[in-house]
Amino acid sequence: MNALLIRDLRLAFRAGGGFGLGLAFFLLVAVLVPLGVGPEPATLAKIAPGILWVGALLACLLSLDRIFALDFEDGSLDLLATSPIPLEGVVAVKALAHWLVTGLPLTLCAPMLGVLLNLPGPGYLWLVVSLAAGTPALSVIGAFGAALTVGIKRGGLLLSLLVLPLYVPTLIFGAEVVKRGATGAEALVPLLLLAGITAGAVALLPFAAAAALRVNLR
Amino acid sequence: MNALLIRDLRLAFRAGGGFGLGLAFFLLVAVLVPLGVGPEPATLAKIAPGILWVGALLACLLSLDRIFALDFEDGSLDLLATSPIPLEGVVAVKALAHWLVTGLPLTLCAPMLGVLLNLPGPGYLWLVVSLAAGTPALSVIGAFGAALTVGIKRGGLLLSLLVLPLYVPTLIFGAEVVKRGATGAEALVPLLLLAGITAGAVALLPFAAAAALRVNLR
Amino acid sequence: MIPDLGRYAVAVLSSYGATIVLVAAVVALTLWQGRRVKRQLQEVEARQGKAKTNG
Amino acid sequence: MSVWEYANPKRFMQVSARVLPVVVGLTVVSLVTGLIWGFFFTPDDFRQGSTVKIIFLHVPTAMMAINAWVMMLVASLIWLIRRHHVSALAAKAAAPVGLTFTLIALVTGALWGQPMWGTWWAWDPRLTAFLILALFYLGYIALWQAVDDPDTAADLTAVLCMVGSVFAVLSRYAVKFWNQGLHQDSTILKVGEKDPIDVAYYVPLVVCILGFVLLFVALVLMRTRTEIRARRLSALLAQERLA
Amino acid sequence: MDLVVDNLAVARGGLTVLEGVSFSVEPGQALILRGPNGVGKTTLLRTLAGLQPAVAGSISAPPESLTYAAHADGLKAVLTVEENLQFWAAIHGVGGVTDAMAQMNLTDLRARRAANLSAGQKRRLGLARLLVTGRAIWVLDEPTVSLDTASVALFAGVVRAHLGAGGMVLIATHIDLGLTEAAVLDLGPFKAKAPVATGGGFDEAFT
Amino acid sequence: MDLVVDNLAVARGGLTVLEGVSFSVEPGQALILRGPNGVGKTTLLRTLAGLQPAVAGSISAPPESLTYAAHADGLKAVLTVEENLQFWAAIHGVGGVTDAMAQMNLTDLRARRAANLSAGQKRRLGLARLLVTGRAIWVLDEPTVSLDTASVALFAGVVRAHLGAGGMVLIATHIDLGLTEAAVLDLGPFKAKAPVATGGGFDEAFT
Ligand code: HEM
Ligand SMILES: Nc1ncnc2c1ncn2[C@@H]1O[C@H](COP(=O)(O)OP(=O)(O)OP(=O)(O)O)[C@@H](O)[C@H]1O
Ligand SMILES: Nc1ncnc2c1ncn2[C@@H]1O[C@H](COP(=O)(O)OP(=O)(O)OP(=O)(O)O)[C@@H](O)[C@H]1O
Ligand SMILES: [Mg+2]
Ligand SMILES: [Mg+2]
Repeated sequence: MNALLIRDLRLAFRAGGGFGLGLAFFLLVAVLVPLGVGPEPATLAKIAPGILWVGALLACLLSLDRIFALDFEDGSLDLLATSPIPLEGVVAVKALAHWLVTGLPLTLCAPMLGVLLNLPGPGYLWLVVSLAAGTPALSVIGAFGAALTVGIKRGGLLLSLLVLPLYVPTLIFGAEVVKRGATGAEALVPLLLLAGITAGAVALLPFAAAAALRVNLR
Repeated sequence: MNALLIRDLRLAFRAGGGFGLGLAFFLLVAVLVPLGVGPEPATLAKIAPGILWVGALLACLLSLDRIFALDFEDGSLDLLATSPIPLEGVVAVKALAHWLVTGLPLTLCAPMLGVLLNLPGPGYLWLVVSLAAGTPALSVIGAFGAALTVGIKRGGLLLSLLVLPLYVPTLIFGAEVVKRGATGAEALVPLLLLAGITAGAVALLPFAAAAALRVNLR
Repeated sequence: MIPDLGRYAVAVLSSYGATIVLVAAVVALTLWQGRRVKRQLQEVEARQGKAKTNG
Repeated sequence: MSVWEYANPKRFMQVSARVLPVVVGLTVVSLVTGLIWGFFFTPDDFRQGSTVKIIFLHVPTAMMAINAWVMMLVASLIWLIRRHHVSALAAKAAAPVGLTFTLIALVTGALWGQPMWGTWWAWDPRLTAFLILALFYLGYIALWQAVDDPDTAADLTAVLCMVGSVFAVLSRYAVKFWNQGLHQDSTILKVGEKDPIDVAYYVPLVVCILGFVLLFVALVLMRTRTEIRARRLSALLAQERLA
Repeated sequence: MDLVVDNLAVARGGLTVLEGVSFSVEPGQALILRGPNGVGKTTLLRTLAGLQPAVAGSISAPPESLTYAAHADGLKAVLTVEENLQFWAAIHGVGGVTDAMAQMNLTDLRARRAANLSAGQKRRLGLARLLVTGRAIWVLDEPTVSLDTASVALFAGVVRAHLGAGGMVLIATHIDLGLTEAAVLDLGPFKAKAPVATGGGFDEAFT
Repeated sequence: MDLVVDNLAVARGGLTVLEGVSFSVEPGQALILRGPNGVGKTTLLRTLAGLQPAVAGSISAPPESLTYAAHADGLKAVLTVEENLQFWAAIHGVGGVTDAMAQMNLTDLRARRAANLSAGQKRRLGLARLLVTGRAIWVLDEPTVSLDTASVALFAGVVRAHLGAGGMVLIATHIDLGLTEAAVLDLGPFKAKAPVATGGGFDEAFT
C-alpha cells in the first residue's frame, strides 16, 4: 500500500502529473469571479466564503478523473486487482493520494485567495479549518464517482454531474462554517456536522467504490 | 468538411457522446453557487450576471478536451492530417461542432437558470444576446487550447489553466453586458466589443490551432 | 366554459398547460419507444425463426 | 408460488399485459375526473384566489417525484441482492417518469410562486432539496446511458441510487440547516400547513393523487415492458453475431 | 498445487462464448491456447485471472498464485524502466528487479522513461513484470505482439526457465513461440453451440 | 509517379535513429521494411506520411498520393462499420464503400457498431479504410497485428489487387505476409551510428 501511495505521489509530481493544477484552477476561479461579478468590496466580502468553497470544490472535481482512469487505460488497474492488495485498500490509498495532491494544497493556500475576495478578518482561521475538515470528504466522494465512471471514455463531464449533487452537504456546511466564522457567529455546529460527513464518507465509500470498480473491470 | 461536421454532431448525439452534459454542468453551477453563497435574493440578483457567465464558461471549458483528444487517441487525427482537408478547416469545423453542441444549448437555456439566480427582469434578453455573441469565441479559443494540449494524457486541468486566461476578456465584456442590461443601463458598447472579440478569434485562432496540432502530431 | 380565473389566469392556465405538455411528452416517448422496440424485436424474431426452419 | 415468480421476464410480460389495460383505464378515468373537478368545480380560495387550482397538479406530482425515487431505490436493492433483471429494468424505466414529475412540480411550483410569493424561485429548503433531487435523476439517467453493457450499467446505477439516496437525505437536512436563521421570506407559507385543508379541495386532490399514482404505475409498466423487449432484442442480435 | 479447470463456461457482453472447457496444468507445464479471432481466448484468460465471474464450472488454483499479462502492459510512461519494475515488485513484496531486467535484456534501458521505448521494448518491459510478481502461474494474452524474432526467442527462454523452477504458464497466441514442450489446446471445439444468455434458466426470455 | 526516398535521416525524441535510407518504389511494387524492435520503422513511416519532418535527405512523391495506417485504426466505436467507412470516403471525396466492405469481408458486419467488433474484425475495418481513400501509396505499420491466418491471406490478396491496379505499398512488419513478389529492405544497416541531436549544424554544441 505504501508503494502505491509513493508511486501515485511520484506520478503527480513528475512532469504532466497535474500537481499544482488544482491550485492554479482555484486561483483562477478566485480571479474570474470578481471579474465577472464586479469589484465592489462589500459584495465580494459577502460572497467570499461561498465562492471560495465552490472554487475549492470545482478544483477538486476537475482532477478526479485522474484517480482511476489513467490506471484503467494502461491496464494497471487490472493488475492491481489481481495483486495481493485488496481493492478497498487501493481505493483508500488513491483517495488519500488525491487529497495530498489537491485538497491539502488547497487548504494551505486558501487564505491567500481569501485576500483576493476580501474575506473578513476572523474568517481566515475558519476557512482553513473547514477546508481541512471537508476536503477529505471531497476526495473520497470523488473517488467513488471516478470508480463509477472509470470505463467511460472522456467521462469527465458525466463524473462531474454524478459527483456534484453528492458534494452538496459538504459544500453547505463548509461554506456555513466560514460564513459564520467571518461574521463572528457560532461556527462549531456546522463544523462538527462537516467532520461527521467526512468521517462517514471515509468509513463507507471506499467499499462502494471498490464494488463499482469490480463491476467496471469485468 | 460537411462530412466531418456531420460525423462530429452524430458522435455527440450518440450514447456517451456528451450532448447535454455541458448543460447539466451549467445547471449545477447555478445551483451550487446559491448553496455556497446563501439564499438572499438581493445578493443573488447582484451576482447573477457574473455567475451565469462564469458558469457558462466553465461548462464550455469542461467539454473542450473532447474536441481533439478522442480523435487523437484513436488515430483519426493522424489520418485527418494526411487527408485532403486542410488542418485549419478541421479546426474550424470542430470548433463549430463544439459550439453547436455546447454553446448554443447553453445560450438557449440560460434564461431558466437566470430565474434560479434571481436575475432582474430586463437582464434576460441581454443574457441571451451576450451568450449568443460570446460563446463562439469560447469554442474557438477552447479549440486552440485543446490543440495545444492534445498529446497530453488527461490534460484536462492543464487545458483549463491555459484557456481560462484567454477567456478573461470575453468574460468581462459578456458579464458587463448582462450587468448593464439588468440595471437598464446602456449595454451596446460592451456587446460590440464582445462581438469584436468573437470575430477576431474566429478569424485568427484556427490558424494558430492548426499549427499547434501539426507540432503535436509529430 | 373556462371558469373565471381572475388575475391569476395566466399562472393557472400555464400550469395546466405545462403539465399537460410534459405528461404528453413522456407518454408519447414511452409509446414511441415501445412501438419501435416491439417492431424491431418482431423483425429479428421472424428472421431468426426463418433461419432456424431453413436450417 | 413465491412472489419472485413475477420477476421472471416471461411471467412479468404475461401478467403486465393483462394488468396494463385496467391500469390505463383507471388512470384515464381518475385523472380526467380529478383534474376537471379541480379545474372547473372548485371555488377560489379567499387568500390565494384561483391559483389554488394549481394544487391539484403540484402536490400529486411532487409526491410522486419522491416516491418514484423510493421505488427505484427498492428496485435497485432487489437487483443487487436477488439479481432479477426485471427489477433493474423497472428502476431504469421509472427514472424518466420520475424526472418528468419532478419537472412538473418545479414548473407548477414556480408558476404558483410568482403570484403567491412574488418570485418564481426562492432558495427555500424544500425547493432546494427538490432541485437536488432533479439533479440526481439527471445523473442516474446519464449513467444508464453512458454504460454499454446492460448488467454493468444495472450494477453501477444501483450503487449510485443507494449512495445517492443517502446523500439526498443528507442534503435535505443540510439545506434546512443552511436556510435557518437567515433571511427568511415571511410570505413563504404552505397552505396545507397553515390551516387544515378545506373539504372542497381535499376530495378532488385525493382523486388527482390517485390519478398520478396510477399514471406512474402505467408508465413504469409500459416502459419496463419496452426495456425487457429491448434487452431481449440486443441478446438476440448478439447471438446472431456470435453464430 | 495444480491449476485445474473443470467444465468452465465463460461469457462476454452477457453471452456465453466458451463452454465445457476442462484442462489441468501441473508445475513445470505450459499450455498454449489457440483459436481463431473472437473465439473467446481473452475472455477465458480474464475469467481465470478472477477479473470476471465464470458462468459455470470451476477453477481451482492455489490462492494468490496467479498473475495476468494482457495487451495493455500497465506501464507508467513517466517512470523509468527500473521504477516501473520496482513498483510492481513492491506491490507483490518481492525483489529481483535487477535480475528481471537482465533476463529481458532491459539493463541498458534501465534509466529510460517508458514513454521513450519503442513498441517492442515496451512489451519486453511488460513481460519483465511477470518476473517480479513472484507468482507461480502466468496467464498471458498474446505476449509476443510486436516483438521481433530475437525477442521472441529471448522470451521463450524466460518461460522455459520459469517452468524449470516449477512454474506454470498459460499462453493464448496466434504465432509459434518455439515452445515445443508445451501442450496445445485448441478452443474451437468449446465454442458455445447455441449461445445462451447468462441469467440461467430463470431469465430465459432474454435468450 | 514513383516514391523516391533519398539519403533520408529520421529522428525520434530529438535523436536521429535512422540515416542514409534510400529506396524507390514504382507503381505496382511493394516494399517490406524489416528490422529489430526499436530500429525506427514507425519513425520512418510517420516521416514518409508527412506527420513529422525529416532530419536530412528528401522524399519525393506525387502530392496527396499517400495514406498511412498505424496501429490505431481511427475507428469510432459508436459508428457502424458502414458509417465509419462512409466518413473516410466522404473526407477523400471518393466512393466505393460497398466494394471496400466486400473486399475486406465486412459486408455481413456493415450495420454493426465498431465497438462490438472483435480485435481482428476491427483491424479488417481499419484496413478497409485504405480502399476508400483512393490514394495510390499505402504506408502500413504492422498491419496484420491480431489478424488470424485466414485474414492475413485475405489482406495479402487486397494488397496484390492494389499493386495490380498500379498502386504502391510500403509495409513494416515482423511476420511473413506471403507477399513473395515484394522487395524487402532491412533497416538494420541504416541505424544511426553515433546518434546525433537533430538541430543540424547550428546546434552542434548539444551533440
Ligand atoms: C418551484 C417551486 C416549488 C417547488 C420545487 C415545490 C416543491 C414541493 C415539494 C417537494 C413538496 C412536497 C411534496 C411531498 O412531500 O409529498 C411540495 C408540497 C406542497 N407545495 Fe410546493 N413547491 C414549490 C412552490 C410552491 C408554492 C408557490 C406553493 C403555494 C404557495 C406550494 C404549495 C405546496 C403545498 C400546499 C404542498 C403540499 C404540502 C403538504 O405536504 O401538505 N408549493 N412542494
Ligand atoms: N464488450 C463486448 N461486448 C460484447 N461482445 C464482445 C465484447 N468484447 C468481445 N466480444 C465478443 O466476444 C467474443 C470473444 O472475444 P475475445 O476478446 O475473448 O476473443 P479472442 O479469442 O481473445 O479474440 P482475439 O484473437 O481477436 O483476441 C468475440 O466474438 C467478440 O465479438
Ligand atoms: N518519444 C520518444 N522519445 C525518445 N525516443 C523515442 C521515442 N519514441 C521512440 N523512441 C526511440 O526511438 C527508436 C525508434 O522507435 P520506433 O518506434 O520508430 O521503432 P520501431 O522500429 O517502430 O520499433 P518496433 O518494432 O518495436 O515498433 C527506439 O529505439 C525508441 O527507443
Ligand atoms: Mg484476445
Ligand atoms: Mg513500431
